[in-house]
Amino acid sequence: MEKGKGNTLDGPAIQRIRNDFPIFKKVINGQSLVYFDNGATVQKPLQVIQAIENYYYQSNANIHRGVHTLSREATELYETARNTVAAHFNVANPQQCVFTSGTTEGINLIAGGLSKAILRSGDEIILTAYEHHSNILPWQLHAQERGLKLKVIPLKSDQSLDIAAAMTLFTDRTKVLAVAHVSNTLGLITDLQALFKIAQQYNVITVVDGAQSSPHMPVNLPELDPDFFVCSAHKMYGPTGIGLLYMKEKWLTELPLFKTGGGTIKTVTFEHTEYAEGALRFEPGTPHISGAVGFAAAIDYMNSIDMSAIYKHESELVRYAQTRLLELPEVEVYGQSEHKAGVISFNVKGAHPFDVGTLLDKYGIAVRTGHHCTQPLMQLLGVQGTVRASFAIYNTLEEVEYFIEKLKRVITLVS
Amino acid sequence: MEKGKGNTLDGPAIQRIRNDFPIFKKVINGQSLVYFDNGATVQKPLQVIQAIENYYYQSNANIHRGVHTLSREATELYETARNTVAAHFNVANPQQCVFTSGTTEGINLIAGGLSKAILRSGDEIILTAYEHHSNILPWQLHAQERGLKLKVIPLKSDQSLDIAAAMTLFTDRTKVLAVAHVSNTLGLITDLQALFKIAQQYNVITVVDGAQSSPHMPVNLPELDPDFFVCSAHKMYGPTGIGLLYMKEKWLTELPLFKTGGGTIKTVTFEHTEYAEGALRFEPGTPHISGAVGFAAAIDYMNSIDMSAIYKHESELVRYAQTRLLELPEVEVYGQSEHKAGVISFNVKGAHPFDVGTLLDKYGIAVRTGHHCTQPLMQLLGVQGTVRASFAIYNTLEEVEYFIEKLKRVITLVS
Amino acid sequence: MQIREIEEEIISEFELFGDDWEQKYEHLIDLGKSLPLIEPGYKTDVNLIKGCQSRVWMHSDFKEGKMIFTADSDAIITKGMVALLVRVLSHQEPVAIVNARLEFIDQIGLKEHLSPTRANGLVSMINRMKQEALQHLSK
Amino acid sequence: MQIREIEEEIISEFELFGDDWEQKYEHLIDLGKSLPLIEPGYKTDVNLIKGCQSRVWMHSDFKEGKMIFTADSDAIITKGMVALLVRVLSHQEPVAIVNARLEFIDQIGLKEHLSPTRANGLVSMINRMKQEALQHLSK
Ligand SMILES: Cc1ncc(COP(=O)(O)O)c(C=O)c1O
Ligand SMILES: Cc1ncc(COP(=O)(O)O)c(C=O)c1O
Repeated sequence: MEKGKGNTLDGPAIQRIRNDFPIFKKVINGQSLVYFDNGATVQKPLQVIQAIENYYYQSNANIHRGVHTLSREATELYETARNTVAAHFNVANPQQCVFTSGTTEGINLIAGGLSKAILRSGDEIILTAYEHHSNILPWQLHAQERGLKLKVIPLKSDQSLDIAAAMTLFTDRTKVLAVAHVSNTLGLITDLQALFKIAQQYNVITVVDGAQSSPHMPVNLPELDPDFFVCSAHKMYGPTGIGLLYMKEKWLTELPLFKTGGGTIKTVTFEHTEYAEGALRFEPGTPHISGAVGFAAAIDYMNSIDMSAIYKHESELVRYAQTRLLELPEVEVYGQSEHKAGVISFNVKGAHPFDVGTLLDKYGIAVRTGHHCTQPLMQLLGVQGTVRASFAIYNTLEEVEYFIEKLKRVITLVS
Repeated sequence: MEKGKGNTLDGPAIQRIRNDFPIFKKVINGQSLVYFDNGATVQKPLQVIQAIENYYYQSNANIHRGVHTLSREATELYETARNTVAAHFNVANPQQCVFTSGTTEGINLIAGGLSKAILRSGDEIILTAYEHHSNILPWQLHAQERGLKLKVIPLKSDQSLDIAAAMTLFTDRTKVLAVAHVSNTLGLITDLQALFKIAQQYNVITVVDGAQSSPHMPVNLPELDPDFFVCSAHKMYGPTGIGLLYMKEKWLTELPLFKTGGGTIKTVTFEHTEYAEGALRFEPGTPHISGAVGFAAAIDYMNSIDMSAIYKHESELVRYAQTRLLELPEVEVYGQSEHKAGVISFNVKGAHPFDVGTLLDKYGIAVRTGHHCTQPLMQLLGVQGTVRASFAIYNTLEEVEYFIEKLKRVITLVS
Repeated sequence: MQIREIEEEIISEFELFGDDWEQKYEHLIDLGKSLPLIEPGYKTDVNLIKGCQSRVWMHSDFKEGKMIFTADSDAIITKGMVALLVRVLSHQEPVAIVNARLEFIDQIGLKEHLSPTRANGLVSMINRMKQEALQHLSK
Repeated sequence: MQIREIEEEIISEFELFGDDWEQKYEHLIDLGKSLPLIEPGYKTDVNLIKGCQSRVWMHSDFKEGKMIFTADSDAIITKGMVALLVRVLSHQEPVAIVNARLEFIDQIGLKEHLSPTRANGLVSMINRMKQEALQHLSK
């Protein structure tokens, strides 16, 4: 049992980071907060909260088309935020970065748009067995309406994706491959390269659900080269209600509109509308301007630490937690690969995850319990739910230590 | 020319209100800010900004299904926000209040949902000639796909709605009446009672775009009794990225889902999904939790002043501005009814609204210029655009006075 | 015993643990373990009250003017809570059940389990118990 | 005159007004009013550069190695800006136009009109002028 501090950030660095997060002053049940529910949403640094505040203090106005100073300022903040997001993912043309309200919204826009004009009855959509409901339900909804078929890439016995089996799923009717970059329940990193290689052969549109990769590791979109990529700011140290829908340039004109409204147009009559070009086409209504500003601040914050450093630190936390959990005979860990980002899922044998979560909370430790919006995966694992600990840059090996110690206590209590 | 101070809030009251809005410390082009672009978005009081801040400082977590303390707190804040919104509009069952990202999103959910199962080729949708693009384009999008017909209630010569003409539009194929409660360009209050009376006879689904009524006047939804009502928090002193979609109870089960994803379900398999009941059904993905909290704070703020007082104050500002504008022979005012809420639209004859807006901005006065996302109305008025001054509770007669004085200067400059 | 009396009994039981939540939860878990099993035949879908996470099954009988409840849960802490509710409400008259305010839950410091946003189905269980009592009220 | 010289001329012109933006805008508006009218035949859709609000029409000719621009706008302030741009860029060689940085706009305090988020189509106009010059660069 080696702590492997080499890869985690050192104490003073972590302490500086923790000081940026006001919520860690909070006391939960008489204990200081150990927040291991980062897969659900992460805490926000002062830098992000203040960016939102400053927006409302200084520059709040509706964007676009406004000739007054405030409106110009707000528009510039909003478009600068788009540039920041684009640069973060190495996207050359910021117009390819559409602001949405989050990952789920992004997938709805893609599935809804594609199903309007590109997907035809009998076409197939390939997903993985560990998809989040948000990357299942929108496809299912349109599948029912349009007569599409969902196919599922199975998992191997170690819960990693069965790439060999995936190969056999693709046919000439396969039109879309929609996969999580990182499984939110298991933490496993999907081998996108291998999947995309097959997808390319069959000329399949690729959709990446980046909700759980974007917070934990560097993501270079041109290198990855999916048709679509979506993520949520609230999982990336940013505010709620805002996310990214990235699309390849051609989709800016070719993806049919699923939603529409003010701000997306060139000219409108009751009979006909000529739509604007670029990202605006997909951003009907007043955007979440303060959200975009906060999102950009969150990205700046992550980059001030460096995505590779974040990945290393969190991977070490996962590795250490996994090692310690595996020492406990009462515990079962799901998805024991080394190729993991930020998340670990387990159960105490014979105990309901709800009990484990409730008791850990009493010790000030926030974990998520339940199906994690991945019920098909739960059915596959044959469990009602799991306990999930997920890490962020402010978590420490000491917190993991404390968690293991208290988990042992919980095991005694529930046994 | 009488100032009619009787109906506006008195000086000290206004000053107290203005002190709540940090942005008024801002200096624009060496002038203090006169913000008359409230129809686009209003400024936010400290009470709202701090509610958002407190959420991130104290309670940030993902909601629903979480067993830990923070998640419980966040869930309670979110559901309490729903209760606050419901109570504000006098809605007994808070589940009827669905959080959306704004008015535009709400209309997309309604139009998209209805067009899935309820609207059939040949069915008619009735709108008014002054609808906002956000209440035209979603209907148009589905009209094209499903073969629906849009019909438009014309305006009388004074730009008020021609109710008599509306009567003749309804037929047995009419399925939806979708109207702005208050025109965002003209400020005119739609006579919903008269329209709903006809709608009822034809068993027509009624949709009210409340984007411009909700900030300016009391709205009692059970009394009004539409099938659907939508509005945006950012126009109601609340944050960006959040809004309300109210629906009659029966629609909670009968409105087909337009979007879907995590958080909306009871059980999921790849083959079939059983959806949850109530508002959650329509709120896929992580909601804009901080937005909901800010929205509730904004509603509390408005109620601390009182919606009737807000209506009186702003109506007096409109009345006074209109009186003064009409004294200027170079100015044309559109929609000169007395039955107006918060908004006044005009042009300087022979001058482009862009010029007027640009020069007013130089004096620190923020007005909106252009088509206000109502291009069909502009075509009807035969103008490229208008200058729109729209008021909020923090505006004063003195500001209107200053605006008129500077407008005179602008008229000289551009003539 | 009357509802209020049983509540007082439970309150005194929990007072022994003072502020020690570990002991309190140990006791709650013991109560859960000792809850008489519901007849397997009653663990049906109709009797299932779904929380988002833990599930509760509840069956009621009406005998000699009193409601008899049996119940179960798949989570042990929920089961402990269920045991407390059955202990308080079973063998009581419908009118007493309908009017019960169950304040003891707050007083023994377990209120959090009854928040309407709680994922354990307990609030729905209490509502179901009251509804079933209500059906026998008019009889 | 070279582009830079004309720019200097304009800068001195505007320096007279100091910080008085009213005078500056009066001058800009006067410039707009005195802009030679574009031939009506050139006010076509192809020559229309759409801003969100004000519209700009722009036509170019290439004569004796130089670009000749004529232009118009429906907003008088935009027209003033258009007049300045035509004054600086018309009758210049393509290479000079392509390389022009047009910093005078900043220096006379009208930079805000060139922000890419501006609703007046001026940025698109400059891009169009440069593009058309570019086409004659290789010839
Ligand atoms: C009447 C009306 N409808 C709809 C909208 C669209 O609202 P939002 O942009 O908040 O979606 C607006 C505001 O711009 C409006 O004034
Ligand atoms: C893998 C994955 N996909 C999609 C989502 C949905 O994201 P959001 O709720 O922000 O829309 C999540 C987060 O809950 C996730 O982890």
